[in-house]
Amino acid sequence: APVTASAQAAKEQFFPVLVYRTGAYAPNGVPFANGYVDYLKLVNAQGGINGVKLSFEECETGYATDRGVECYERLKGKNGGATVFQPLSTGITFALTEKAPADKIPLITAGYGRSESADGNVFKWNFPLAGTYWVAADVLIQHLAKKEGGFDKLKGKKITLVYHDSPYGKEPIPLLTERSKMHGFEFSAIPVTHPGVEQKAAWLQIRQSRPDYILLWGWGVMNSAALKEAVATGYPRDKMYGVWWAAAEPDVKDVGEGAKGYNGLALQHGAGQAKVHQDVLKLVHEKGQGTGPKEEVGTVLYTRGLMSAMLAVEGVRRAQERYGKGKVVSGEQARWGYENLALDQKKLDALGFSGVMRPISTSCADHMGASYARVHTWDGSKWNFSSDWFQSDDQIIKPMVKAAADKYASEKKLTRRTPEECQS
Amino acid sequence: MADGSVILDVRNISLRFGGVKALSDISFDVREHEVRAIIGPNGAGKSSMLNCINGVYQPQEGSISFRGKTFKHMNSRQVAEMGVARTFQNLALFKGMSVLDNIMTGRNLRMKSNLFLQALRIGPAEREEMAHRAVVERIIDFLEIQAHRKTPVGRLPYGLQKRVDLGRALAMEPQVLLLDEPMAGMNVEEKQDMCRFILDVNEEFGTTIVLIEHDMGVVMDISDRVVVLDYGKKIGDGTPDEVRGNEDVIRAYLGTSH
Amino acid sequence: MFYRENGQFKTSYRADQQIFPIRQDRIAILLMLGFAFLVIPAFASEYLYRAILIPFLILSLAAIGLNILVGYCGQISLGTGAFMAVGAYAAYNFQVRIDGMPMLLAMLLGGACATAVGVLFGIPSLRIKGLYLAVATLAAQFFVDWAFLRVAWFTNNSSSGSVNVSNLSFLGIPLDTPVAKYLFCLDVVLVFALLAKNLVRGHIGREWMAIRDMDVAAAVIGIRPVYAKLSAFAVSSFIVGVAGAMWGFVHLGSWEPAAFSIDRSFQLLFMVIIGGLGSIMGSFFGAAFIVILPIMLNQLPALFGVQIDTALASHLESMIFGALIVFFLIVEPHGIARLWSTAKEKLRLWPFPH
Amino acid sequence: MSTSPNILLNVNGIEVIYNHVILVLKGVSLQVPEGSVVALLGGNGAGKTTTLRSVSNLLAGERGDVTKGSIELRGERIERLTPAQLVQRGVIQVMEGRHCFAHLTIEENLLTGAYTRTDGKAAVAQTLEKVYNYFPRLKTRRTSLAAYTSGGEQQMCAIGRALMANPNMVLLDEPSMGLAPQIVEEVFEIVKDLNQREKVTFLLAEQNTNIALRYADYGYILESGRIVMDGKAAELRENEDVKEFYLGTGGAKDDSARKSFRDVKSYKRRKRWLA
Amino acid sequence: MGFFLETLFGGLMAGMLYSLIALGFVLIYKASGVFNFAQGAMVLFAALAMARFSQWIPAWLGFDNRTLGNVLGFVAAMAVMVAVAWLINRLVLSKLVNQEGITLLMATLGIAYFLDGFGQTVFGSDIYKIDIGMPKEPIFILDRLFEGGLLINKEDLYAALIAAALVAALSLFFQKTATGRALRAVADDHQAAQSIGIPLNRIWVIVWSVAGFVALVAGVIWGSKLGVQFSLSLVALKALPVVILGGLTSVPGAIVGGLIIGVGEKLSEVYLGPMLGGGIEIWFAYVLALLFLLVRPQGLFGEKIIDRV
Ligand SMILES: Nc1ncnc2c1ncn2[C@@H]1O[C@H](COP(=O)(O)OP(=O)(O)OP(=O)(O)O)[C@@H](O)[C@H]1O
Ligand SMILES: Nc1ncnc2c1ncn2[C@@H]1O[C@H](COP(=O)(O)OP(=O)(O)OP(=O)(O)O)[C@@H](O)[C@H]1O
Ligand SMILES: [Mg+2]
Ligand SMILES: [Mg+2]
Repeated sequence: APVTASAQAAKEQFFPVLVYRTGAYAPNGVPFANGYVDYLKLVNAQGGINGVKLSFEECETGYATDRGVECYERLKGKNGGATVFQPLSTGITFALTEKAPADKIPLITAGYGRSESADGNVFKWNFPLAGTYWVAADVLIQHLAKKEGGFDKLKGKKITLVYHDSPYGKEPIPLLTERSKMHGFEFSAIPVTHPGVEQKAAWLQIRQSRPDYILLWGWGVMNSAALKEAVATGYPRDKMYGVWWAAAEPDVKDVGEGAKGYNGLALQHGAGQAKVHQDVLKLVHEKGQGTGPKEEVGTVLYTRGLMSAMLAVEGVRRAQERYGKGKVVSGEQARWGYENLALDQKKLDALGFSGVMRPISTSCADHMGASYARVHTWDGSKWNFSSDWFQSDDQIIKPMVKAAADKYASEKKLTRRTPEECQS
Repeated sequence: MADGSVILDVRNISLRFGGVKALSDISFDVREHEVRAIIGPNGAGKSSMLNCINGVYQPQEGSISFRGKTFKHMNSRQVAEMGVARTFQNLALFKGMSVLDNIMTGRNLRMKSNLFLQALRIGPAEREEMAHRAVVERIIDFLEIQAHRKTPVGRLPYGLQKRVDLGRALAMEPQVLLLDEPMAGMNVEEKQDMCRFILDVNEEFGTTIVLIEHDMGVVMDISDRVVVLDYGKKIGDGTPDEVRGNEDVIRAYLGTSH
Repeated sequence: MFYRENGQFKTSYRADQQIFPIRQDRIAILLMLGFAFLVIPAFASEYLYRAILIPFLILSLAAIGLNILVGYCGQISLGTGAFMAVGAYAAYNFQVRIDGMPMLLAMLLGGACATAVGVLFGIPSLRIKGLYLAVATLAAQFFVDWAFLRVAWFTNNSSSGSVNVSNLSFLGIPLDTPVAKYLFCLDVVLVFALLAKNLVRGHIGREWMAIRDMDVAAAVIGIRPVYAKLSAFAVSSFIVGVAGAMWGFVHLGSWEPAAFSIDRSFQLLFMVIIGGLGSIMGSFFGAAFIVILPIMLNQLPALFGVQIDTALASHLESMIFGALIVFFLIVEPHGIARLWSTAKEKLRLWPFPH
Repeated sequence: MSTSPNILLNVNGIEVIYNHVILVLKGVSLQVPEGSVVALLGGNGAGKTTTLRSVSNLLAGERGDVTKGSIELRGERIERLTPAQLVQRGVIQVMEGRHCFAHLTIEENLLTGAYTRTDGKAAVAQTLEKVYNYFPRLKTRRTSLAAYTSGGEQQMCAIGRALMANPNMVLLDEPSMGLAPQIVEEVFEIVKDLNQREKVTFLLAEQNTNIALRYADYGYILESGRIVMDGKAAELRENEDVKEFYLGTGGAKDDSARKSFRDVKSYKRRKRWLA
Repeated sequence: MGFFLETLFGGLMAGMLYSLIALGFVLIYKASGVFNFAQGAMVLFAALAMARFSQWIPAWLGFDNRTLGNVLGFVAAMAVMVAVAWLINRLVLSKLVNQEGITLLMATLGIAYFLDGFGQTVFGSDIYKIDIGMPKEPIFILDRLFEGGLLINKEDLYAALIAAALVAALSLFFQKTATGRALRAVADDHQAAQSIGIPLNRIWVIVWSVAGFVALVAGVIWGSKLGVQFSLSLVALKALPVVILGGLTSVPGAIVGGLIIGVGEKLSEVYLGPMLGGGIEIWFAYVLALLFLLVRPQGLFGEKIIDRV
């Protein structure tokens, strides 16, 4: 499959694509990357953004921070300048957060990255669109409370987080600690060392403490290994809840029957076919330009790739409304677009995303734009939604975001943006 | 010459390795300024004896005294500081270093400048380095290995490596020099050279020499007194002529041809 | 023909003990320095600085540090990443906890902390040798990784365990442009390279090499293995620690323990071995090789206009990288530095080889 | 140059270069007739070891290369063969500096020497007995690790190990090194014995010129990588130069009249046959 | 008590699995003095080959029988491993005779990179399944003695048995046969081994093939446990402390080391981990090995490290 549809003329909007198609996390990285690239191809097939064609180039990071930084440096100035970066790795996100402001390139981290970066007044260039890990953790607790029949029923329950021992895995801990104080459940966290193939000790501990629920914050092989250990130690899978990065096909596929009943969050979307998938199949795959295998279209991570690309593209479309339709926008202009996204249901329908996700609208202060998620459950062969939408509790998250963002600002000696500055 | 005071006194040394008795109850002394040879068949314990003196092996019994100070166990560093230098039977040169550097290591005990001075290489460190370099150059001249100064020792032929080994020991300006088969693998002419070196060191610097050697010609010619070991036991001790006449020694070692 | 030392007679030991005793070498080095300080800043792109030159310089420094331990003192270490991490996190803590701490001082203090940790983990080397030691040093690697992930104090209680620094400046000059960063790295690396070179050609360096080549004989001539080994660990981890601090501060800006993972340790070991064990110059060669090669391999297809799949490209990259390493080891097991000096030897004889 | 039928080994003008730069052998030719004992003499660094290594093909491990000339064994070119193939053809080298397998016991060391043999356990055991007979000292140390034996014991072990292969040609590199005088005699008696009774051919590099020329049939003298003189051993022994430089009996009538080592006053300048 | 036993048992089982990988290291080290860092890559490569061939072969030949597919897959994978061994010897080792240990170690790292890239190019980098019918569900024993019974994993049990059998066979081979002796000789001194006619090349092909076989077995067992994908090559890191603890040159050491490390790390993680915040098992394993080495620098059963002058 072609990697570079590089810009012949400068009149193309350039999207660098940081991917990891190799290494320990490849099985998860590949479908996401395929979705992302397929969407860009789809937009081109549909005539571009108001006539502006997209160009893109992949760069392999292998989920390693320094490779990611190198890719960033390599691509940021290419083909007339990068529009936006999506690192798809919390570690790379942290590193690029330091570099992007100087280069005036926005970062989209849809469903990952640092949770406090939702505060757009401090993190002027970060966009954790559609949800952060704090949102995810909050929604999970809400769901458990609902299952139990109210937050008060959580009291005395044991909830254990099994997490990837990295910034990614640690993100939800502050929120869960907060919630456990509020509701009186017993929260404990068990780290699993990269890459997570050896989890026997963790599961022995679980077998001993027999928590009522397990939250799984894993990535890559760690997820399937966790499920297998759950089978091996007889922990009921239907008491296990994964974050949205731990609830896709690669995580359960080779556990097969054993994973039946396992739940996971859906970041707005789950698996399944929507209009956008049909479009991709028709306009990309049938032209022989599909990036991955056809069967992948509609899977969870693939769809997340589509969605992330769509958000990246829509920001540009929005920016064009202000800076001139049919013109290539700069990174800085694109940022305005991401800061003023207004994807209402109508727009989503038009884009073919109806049923896939909920509306998103961002602002200068809110770089997340939406804080909804729902739960889906693996039935042994596919993911099915098993809950309704939950919205995370702003009353809890807002102050946490503010406090963390303030701390960051003071460390970096940044000043918060004022509402006036926002207008520009 | 052989009438100096006792500089090194080995008393009742026994050394065992598991079941193997490498040395049993060996005593002998070395007088200041003499050339003392140790001979004996293969595996008699000659090298082990030197290793005990150097603190490489710790004998189970016995003691060694150096200039009147008695030690139960020797510690390599102490021994070196007391002025005992050594060459090795199976070449123990620093293979990755040049001839010059190998010999320079012999001066290390005398080099005092600290890490920081060395890193900056200013003033005292530089002067110290130069002063010792001058000494080492004299040794290099003495051993006639000028041409190989910068060659890594691993590339040198065996005989020259032996010479470098000697040079390294000489660089310590030792009072006692222990030589373990310094002439193995040399032809007559080279042996003559080596003997000359040894005698010069002995005569000019007054260095006491303990020599292990299998070439009886050399031993008989240049040593003042000879110890004979046989499978861990001492079977003879005396002047070359005495030893040559000793029945036990003839039977165990010399054979009839000498 | 032109590379001859004929007619260059040394009249003093001092002259003979210069780092580059041959005049042509000195000229070459001056030219290279001129190039590094004057020419590169005149044309290099931001990408070149950030993705290649700065990482190259910092990793060269780390490789020099590791080379002291592995190449000069013969103690194989797979825990270099850990010592870099200690340097980086310690420097970070000095920076954020003490107001007005100059960056360079913080880095040096970071190096000092790395020294302490390095010496601690060096203690087993008094008893454990060779490959056993190599594997045992992984204890340092994993322990340090773990500690920085787990102990919140080290990261100034950052919830994710990731830390960042900002507003770097050196002697009042802000380090905010790539050129400034590059020149800063270049200065530091050159100074350290010079100091390291002085050490290894001084008597401490000879002690290290003696321990490396034959420790029993070294002991017999009065070298204390304790002192030699631990000082090598100390000097090595100091340099590595400073490099770690620079990696965090200057190159990444924000990092987590994964930036100093076991992969980094292996990468550095590659550098010193490919570059040449026991050669300061070799550390630079090795770093250049290991930093630039993968990037080049990765971009090669695109340069030739060949379009291949990203995954295939990086698999190929890994294959070619592996193959090239083996190839280099076969051509010259003693590293590029040796290849270099063999080439010089040939050049000296050229055109009448024997 | 044609090889007459009874020439076992024919080395023909070889050049050897180490590390691509260091030229060590500058055209060495020598012939070893079947069933003879040929000595290779010369000072330190003359290239004796290198010559033997190029015959047994052990140069590669030292990063050395035969760049010119040819080596023939019974008329067959052998430069391309592996050392193992040479051993199968009956040529075995005893390496300078012992090279015993440190972690194997003396007996295991000896037994590895029989690796290439196919004539059964009993025959090997017999050879083992023979070696123990030659070197009784080895028998008493048979169970100790080779690394822990003395220098001389290791030397015996290395020689014994080579004999275990039942070779028909042995390249001996400094066999006398580090051995006690009577053992040296014994080693050469063994050489003689094997040579006469089992028709084993020997090419030996030796510093102990005296004894080497006593036991050898023919000798070559090597200096700085060139053969500077060769001849029947008996003739060489009578040669004045050889006497002076290699036997230490220059100017004297017989061995017993050699000068005392103590009396050699000045370092000698070695006379070069070739400047 | 029940929990302690369960942890202990879990540790023992995990340890056996580590041993299986450690065995590959020991084998090659013992027989050639090469510390083979490519062992992890070989495990992955072998497992990938097995997983893919057991899928492909039935598809090519058009039959549908899992057992037959597995057998043929195994045979094909073994053939691939032999080819790999041959190539490694031909292209790498034979050119590095008599070089220092660290050079050889680096060369094996180069091989590891190559195999990683090559394996994924040929066989793909997705998750693949090896299904040799290992039982996944746990069994519970002694439920009369302990509440809830003692949980035992049948899969682990089988794996442990296989590992034990392999070790027994290999130990015998090394100590009792002439080839075993020759292999040890090669490890001591390449050049001397050559000089007495041991054909290094043939020996190395054999050893690497056997190591390939061990890698394949390890790959199949780990692969059927975890699924076959890149991370499999990283389990080698878990085997390293096992190797040094048991002794680089000891086949039985690999087993004993594995058991000690397995038990040590599980107990530490379960009992000590919660106090320290968890995730300690990996470094604990190394620290444990380090402590043992301080007492015995050559590992429990390794050959003595000799330094003599
Ligand atoms: N591995 C090597 N690399 C470089 N040069 C070497 C190597 N081995 C030997 N030489 C050089 O080759 C020359 C001949 O060495 P060789 O070992 O053949 O001499 P020799 O006659 O056996 O000497 P000796 O009697 O001391 O053993 C020497 O000058 C030596 O420096
Ligand atoms: N570290 C050791 N472990 C076990 N045995 C040893 C050790 N060192 C020496 N021996 C044994 O002690 C005896 C004496 O050895 P030593 O090396 O002292 O002999 P030597 O007199 O120097 O002989 P040679 O003339 O052959 O060098 C030998 O039998 C040897 O095997
Ligand atoms: Mg001895
Ligand atoms: Mg020789």
